[in-house]
Amino acid sequence: MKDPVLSIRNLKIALPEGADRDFAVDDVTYDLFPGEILCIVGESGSGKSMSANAAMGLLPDLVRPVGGEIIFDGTDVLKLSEAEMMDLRGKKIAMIFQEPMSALNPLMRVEDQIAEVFEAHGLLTPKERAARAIELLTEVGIPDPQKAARAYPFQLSGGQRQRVMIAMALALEPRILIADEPTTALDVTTQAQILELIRNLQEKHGMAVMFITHDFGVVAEIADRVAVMQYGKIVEAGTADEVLDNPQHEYTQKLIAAIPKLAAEETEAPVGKTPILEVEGLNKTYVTGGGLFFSKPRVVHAVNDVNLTLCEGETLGIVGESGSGKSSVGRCLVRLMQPDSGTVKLAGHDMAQLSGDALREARKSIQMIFQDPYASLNPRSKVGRIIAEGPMAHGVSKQEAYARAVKLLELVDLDALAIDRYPHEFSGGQRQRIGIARALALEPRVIIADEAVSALDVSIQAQVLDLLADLKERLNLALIFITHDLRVAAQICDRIAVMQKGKVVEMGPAHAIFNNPQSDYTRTLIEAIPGREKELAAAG
Amino acid sequence: MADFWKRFSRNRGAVIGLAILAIVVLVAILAPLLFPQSPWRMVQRPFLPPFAMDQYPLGTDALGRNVISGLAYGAQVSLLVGLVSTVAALLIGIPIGALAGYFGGWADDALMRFTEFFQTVPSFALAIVLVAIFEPSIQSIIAAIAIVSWPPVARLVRGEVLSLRSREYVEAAILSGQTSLTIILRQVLPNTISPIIVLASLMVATAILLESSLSFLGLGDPNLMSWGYMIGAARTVIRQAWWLSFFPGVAILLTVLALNLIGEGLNDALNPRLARRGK
Amino acid sequence: MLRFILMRLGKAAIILIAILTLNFFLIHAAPGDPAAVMAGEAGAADAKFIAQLREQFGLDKPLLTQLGIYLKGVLQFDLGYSYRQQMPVADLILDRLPATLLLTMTAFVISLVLGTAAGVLASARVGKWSDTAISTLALLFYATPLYWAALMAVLLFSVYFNWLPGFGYETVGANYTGFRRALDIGQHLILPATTLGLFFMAVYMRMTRASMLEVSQLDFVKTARAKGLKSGIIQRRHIFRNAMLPVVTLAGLQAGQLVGGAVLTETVFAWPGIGRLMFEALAQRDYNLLLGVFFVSAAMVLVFNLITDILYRFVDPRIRVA
Amino acid sequence: EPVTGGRANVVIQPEPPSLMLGLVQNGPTQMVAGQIYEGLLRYDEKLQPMPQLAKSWEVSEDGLTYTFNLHDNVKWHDGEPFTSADVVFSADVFLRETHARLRTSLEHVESITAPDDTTVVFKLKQPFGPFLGIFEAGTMPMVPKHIYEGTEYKSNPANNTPIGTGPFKFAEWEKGSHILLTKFEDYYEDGKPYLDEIYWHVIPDAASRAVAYETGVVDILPGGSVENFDVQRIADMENTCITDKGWEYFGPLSWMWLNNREGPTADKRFRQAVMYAMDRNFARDALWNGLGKVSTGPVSSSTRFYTDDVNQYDYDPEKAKALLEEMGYDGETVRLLPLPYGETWQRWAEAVKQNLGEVGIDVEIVSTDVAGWNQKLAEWDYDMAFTYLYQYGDPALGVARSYISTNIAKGSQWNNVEGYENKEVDDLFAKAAVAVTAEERQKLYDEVQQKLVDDVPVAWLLELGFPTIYRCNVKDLVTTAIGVNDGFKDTYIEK
Ligand SMILES: Nc1ncnc2c1ncn2[C@@H]1O[C@H](COP(=O)(O)OP(=O)(O)OP(=O)(O)O)[C@@H](O)[C@H]1O
Ligand SMILES: Nc1ncnc2c1ncn2[C@@H]1O[C@H](COP(=O)(O)OP(=O)(O)OP(=O)(O)O)[C@@H](O)[C@H]1O
Ligand SMILES: [Mg+2]
Ligand SMILES: [Mg+2]
Repeated sequence: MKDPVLSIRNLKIALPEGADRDFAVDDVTYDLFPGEILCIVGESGSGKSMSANAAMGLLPDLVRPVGGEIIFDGTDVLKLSEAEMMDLRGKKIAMIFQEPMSALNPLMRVEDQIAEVFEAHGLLTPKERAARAIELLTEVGIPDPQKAARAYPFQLSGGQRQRVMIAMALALEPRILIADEPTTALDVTTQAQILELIRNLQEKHGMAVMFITHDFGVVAEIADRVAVMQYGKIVEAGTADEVLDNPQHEYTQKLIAAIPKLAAEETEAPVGKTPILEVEGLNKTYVTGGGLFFSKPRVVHAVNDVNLTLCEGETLGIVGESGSGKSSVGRCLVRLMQPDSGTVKLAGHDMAQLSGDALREARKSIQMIFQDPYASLNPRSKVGRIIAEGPMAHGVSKQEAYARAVKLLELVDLDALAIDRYPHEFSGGQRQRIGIARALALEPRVIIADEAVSALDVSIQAQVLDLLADLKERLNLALIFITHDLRVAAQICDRIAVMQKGKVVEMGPAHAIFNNPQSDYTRTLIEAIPGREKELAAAG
Repeated sequence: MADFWKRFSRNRGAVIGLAILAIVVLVAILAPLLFPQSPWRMVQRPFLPPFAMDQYPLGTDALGRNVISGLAYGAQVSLLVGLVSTVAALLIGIPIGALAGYFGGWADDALMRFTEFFQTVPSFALAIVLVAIFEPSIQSIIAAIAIVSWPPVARLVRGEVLSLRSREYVEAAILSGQTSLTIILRQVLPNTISPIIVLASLMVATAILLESSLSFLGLGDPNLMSWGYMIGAARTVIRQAWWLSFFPGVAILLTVLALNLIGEGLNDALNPRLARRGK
Repeated sequence: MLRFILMRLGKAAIILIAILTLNFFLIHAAPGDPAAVMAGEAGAADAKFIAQLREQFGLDKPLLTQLGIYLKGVLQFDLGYSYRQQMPVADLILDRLPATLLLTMTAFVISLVLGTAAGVLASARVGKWSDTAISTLALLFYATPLYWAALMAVLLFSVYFNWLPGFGYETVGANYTGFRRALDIGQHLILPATTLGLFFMAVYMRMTRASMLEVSQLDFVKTARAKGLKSGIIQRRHIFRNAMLPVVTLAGLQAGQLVGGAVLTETVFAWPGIGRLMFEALAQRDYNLLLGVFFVSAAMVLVFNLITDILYRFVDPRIRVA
Repeated sequence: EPVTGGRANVVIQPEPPSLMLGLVQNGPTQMVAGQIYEGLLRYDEKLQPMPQLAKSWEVSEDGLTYTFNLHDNVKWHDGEPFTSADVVFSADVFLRETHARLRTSLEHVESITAPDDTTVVFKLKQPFGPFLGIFEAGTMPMVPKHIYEGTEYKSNPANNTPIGTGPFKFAEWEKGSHILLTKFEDYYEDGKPYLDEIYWHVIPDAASRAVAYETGVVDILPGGSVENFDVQRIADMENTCITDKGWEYFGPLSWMWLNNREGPTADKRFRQAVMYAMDRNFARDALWNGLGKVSTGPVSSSTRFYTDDVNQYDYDPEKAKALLEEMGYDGETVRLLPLPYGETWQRWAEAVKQNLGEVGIDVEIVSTDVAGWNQKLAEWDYDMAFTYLYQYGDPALGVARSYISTNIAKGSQWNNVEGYENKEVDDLFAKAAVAVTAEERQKLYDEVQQKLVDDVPVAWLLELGFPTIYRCNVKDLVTTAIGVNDGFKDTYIEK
């Protein structure tokens, strides 16, 4: 084997006082070899970014390496002066980040931001820099690179911005590219494109890539070698095949087991024939900007003639890319938003026409579970109050409402003592359980879960999904499950509706959608699921 | 709470500010005990310089009134005006901001135009006109200060409410059947408290400055001894009796400084984002 | 762009009319009327004399009629006639406006330049003693009552050291012309502009500092560092420009407010500006003049807001292109 | 020996609203426009008439006919000759319409005629003792007939560039900054004026005015320009002279209106108690820098027919308390309006409040601005209110107006604002005004002064001293009873 380009030895990074643990990275050792893609995986907070940032000398204030070394080109990066570090950055080691939205300066044109890389290292004339910028943009596959070069970041889509970031990173042909979750914020389809781009560029330029992710699907897609991190330590490392197929460490095994399986089984749908929710001709158009005096408004047809039926005890998945209108549909159903037209019949009554007290009454039977376990609970209310508030608003006495809250907490596997605590005293998964308990408090017949598990780590995701499935069974609930993650949809849904640009392009039983997609769009979506090929290969 | 205090006390300036303010408050409360005679009473020959007589350590003014006693009673007025007008401004600004932010649409438009209107009128000039029109008295001064200082509150609250309004827990509250009023009062406003407290602490400081400026221009309550009044009255004799404007000026400076320091401390302690930065 | 400006001007006109109307009623609600004041100043008066004055000023008409007449005039760019000064209000104001603008704009520039510079400096040394020193100094200026600082400045620099003139706009009677005159005015300007400027400096300093710190936490700064850019360039090109956005907004609000808010400074420094004019007009219930000053200072606020918005469009492409 | 040339730098405060003396007669206008416009006469310190536009005059035996002989070489500033027609126009037409104070005096006049270009004859309906006292520029300024006749006086554009006959003509007015007057070369008195120009500096802040003098920007501070506290300090400066002369014609007398109609102030004993409770000597020493005099009654000591043979109200809190006790004062709050003319008056109100508080009278100061103060007085909405008024040299012109019952009318603060009604006083004032001989008048005025001082319709405070401060090399600044207002005609600056 060749010599490593980057070699991290016994790295120890201390966190400031009062952090959740003493060391962000604790005695970590790994090598990065030329021409390979090394994936660092692990759950949020495990220290993946820290070790990478340390190699760039970009640790946050007050976070300091306290031990070990990072050898690049025979020298310990940690011992370099700031000036030497600056020479290294961008030229020998480049880095791209997770958030394409905020990783570019909003006030500078794309070409200027790319040209800056050359400027930083005193290379080329300004004219040449501009020309190179366009070449680079062409290389990363941005449509109309001339125009993109003159654009400001906000004028580009997320995927395009990520391409700009990559172009910037490639500018000086660095020996190492560090990619810190570069696709996490992107759609599956875009993610697939970016992964492919990175793979191709890596091969073409022969760089070493350190790829940080928490998604094993992505690992399967792209990695040559894998290092698994937990609580600041490497718990397992090896080639991609070794780790994925034959995980040794308990933690790795757990993580891999928690990944929802793609293949939807052809279940005997437990569907009662009685429809509980019937949606017909639903439309919603957003008009933004404009206002009293201002310029031309932006019009988005977010929900375009959507028809759905949900039967008792059934789980209907709504999937689609970001911005396809999934949430808008969900919000129209519970009337958090007024649809422009269409009917939403809940047990025969049209929700779309109700208002005032009648609407409040009708909403009792249709409740929602939200995406963000942090934002969906009022930080200033105790858990008991959060759950009891709904029933109390409908005239249940305080005592009874609290008694019921205790029962609900038990139902979602939480301690009854939780009623006297504040949300911030719970972990993400526990908070999501509280959110579920709150939704159940009004004894609804339909629950809408909008990205209810997207914000959770895989292992916790699995727990919550199990809980939902269990509750659905026990309480005979009908569930609308909104997600952009097809793996999750495959696992929990009886039927799936695929949305694109506000329209439902395909709807049918889950297994049919996955095994025999009818529309092109569905097919692209499915093909873009990371790790699918490997999984199929393993299965097949 | 203990946590809050810990974070607050990490800011040395804030602690100093709190100490100064505590002294000012104490002096204000104890003024009648420390100086049983009215501060208007002419007790010695006019223009007695400071430190000349033990009884009148800061000297006497143009009518032979005890300066230090005036300072003590002035603290009462300044704090009273500062606090009451701030509370009044909050009482105007919070509902307007909350309604505008929560209901949006034309209500927001109308309320914000209204707010903008008050921001367009030069505020100090408006305060002068209001006090002159309603005749200088502690009530009119407080009212005028409140009227010119509520718009920032409304804007702040509106901004906060606007972002809180789309928070998922507010939507959850809507779904659970709570009325708009309950939601505003129980879910939204409690979460705007931190920035409001920070703003309020700075508003008290501004109000004290405003009151003193009005008094300085002769628009103070003529029956109350206030710091601004003392400086205004001393301005004409600044050449022969510098201490008459110097001491009340320092008093205002320290009080306002203290409130600002406290405001910064509160900001650090209440704003988790800054706090985490571990400044 | 033109469309935007026209829209804004239309909106401004509505706000101005509203302000005038409100002030009209406010002022008329005040006890006392200009006829009585003028009669008072004349040293003697009888009912007939006052009635004469009231008729002359149109004060005998119903209030709403008076408002109508006034607004109609304003729409034709006629701000009416000052009762007491016996001159068109517009002339009086235009006479005084340059002095006010000179004072407030100088103060504004001082405060903005010093404030942002200090803010940048402090943010670059956050947590160090120089940061504390700068912040404390700024806070001290902010906490000092403006008029008091002005008094102390006059006492120190004008009376005690006799370095600078302590009041007025120029050396009256010196009859300087050209450059000599500009120099003379400049000397008179130093004290008032600095006291006013230092007060506002604190505001910009704090805002710049906070904004710089906030922006420096943003992701694109990390990107810039990852490129290997020098920290000076990062500060200037990436952090500073983004950090200035909120400062620009604030500056726009402040600059306008300054014009109407310089009453104190103008009083202490005997600066012949519209702040003082307003104060005098108020005491004398010179309705038209007072309304005129309000009109002009509110218009200033709106103009500066508009300038800010236009400026903002140049600085922030998100708004410009959208 | 007078020297020709030079400039006078004078403070003017507040800035006059207009310089057209025929239309506006407030203090600052009189001071500046007094150099531009002239009356027929001036008055010396003893209030004896001196020639101005009239070089001589005769009064008929019966006191009904006044004949004035005018200078024959007088020109207006625009070069037109000044004639008796201008006098008739000014007095009979223009000022009757615009000058409220003069209008009252002119009611005694039956006719004004001009037999020839340099003679004017005033015929009275009945004798009017003070008649010769109404001819100074502020009371009866001569305005140019050729400019104003047949025009709308108040909107005549010439008002902005006033044309008079005075020693100085209008040159420039930079609003908010300064007014410049220049020497009128064609002035009818040979060699006068001596000065080339007068700069009037508008400096609205009293402290700044003091600094202006100290730094040499101005050389003359007319009475009231600087705060009283500053007077001594400035007067002690090198080459600085001070005089309290030049106010005899005005005889400014300060008092507190006491509302005679209702409340505690309606009780004579209460009013007397107020007089005893006030330490007016302290007020003079602490607030007026020792200038001025404690007043003994309604007439200023510089005004004609003054007497000090009246009851004296010396500072005596015990007497005040006794009087309050006697009337059974129940501690009802009385509202006190200070005069909104600056710090001294504000302080004074505070001192009075404190004085009265010490004998048990509860005073609340109600603060208003100029307009509010005017209104409150005119509407009688007060209990006690500071003021000061001019006397114009004669009780019939400046004293009677405040005490006679026919002068009780809302809407003006220049009449009997306190609401005092006393038939005897009315009669005495009426007789005294038309009595022909001075002895007769003196007797009547003695009596009325004694009566008023017993009744205390208002609480007299001080005869105000408004010292004029100037560099000692400015000579002959104050030569008449009107002081600086018409002084610059004689003024010269010693080299
Ligand atoms: N700026 C910071 N200051 C202090 N502690 C930090 C900071 N950033 C991260 N940490 C802490 O360091 C630890 C490791 O963080 P790191 O960012 O490396 O995790 P990660 O594995 O990249 O997680 P994620 O998947 O969420 O990005 C965590 O405990 C985190 O709370
Ligand atoms: N309140 C709003 N105002 C204006 N436009 C909106 C609003 N909410 C959503 N949109 C637009 O409507 C379209 C559909 O949005 P929606 O949130 O329903 O998508 P989604 O499928 O839920 O996407 P995601 O997966 O990102 O949550 C998008 O183009 C979005 O920009
Ligand atoms: Mg990370
Ligand atoms: Mg969504």
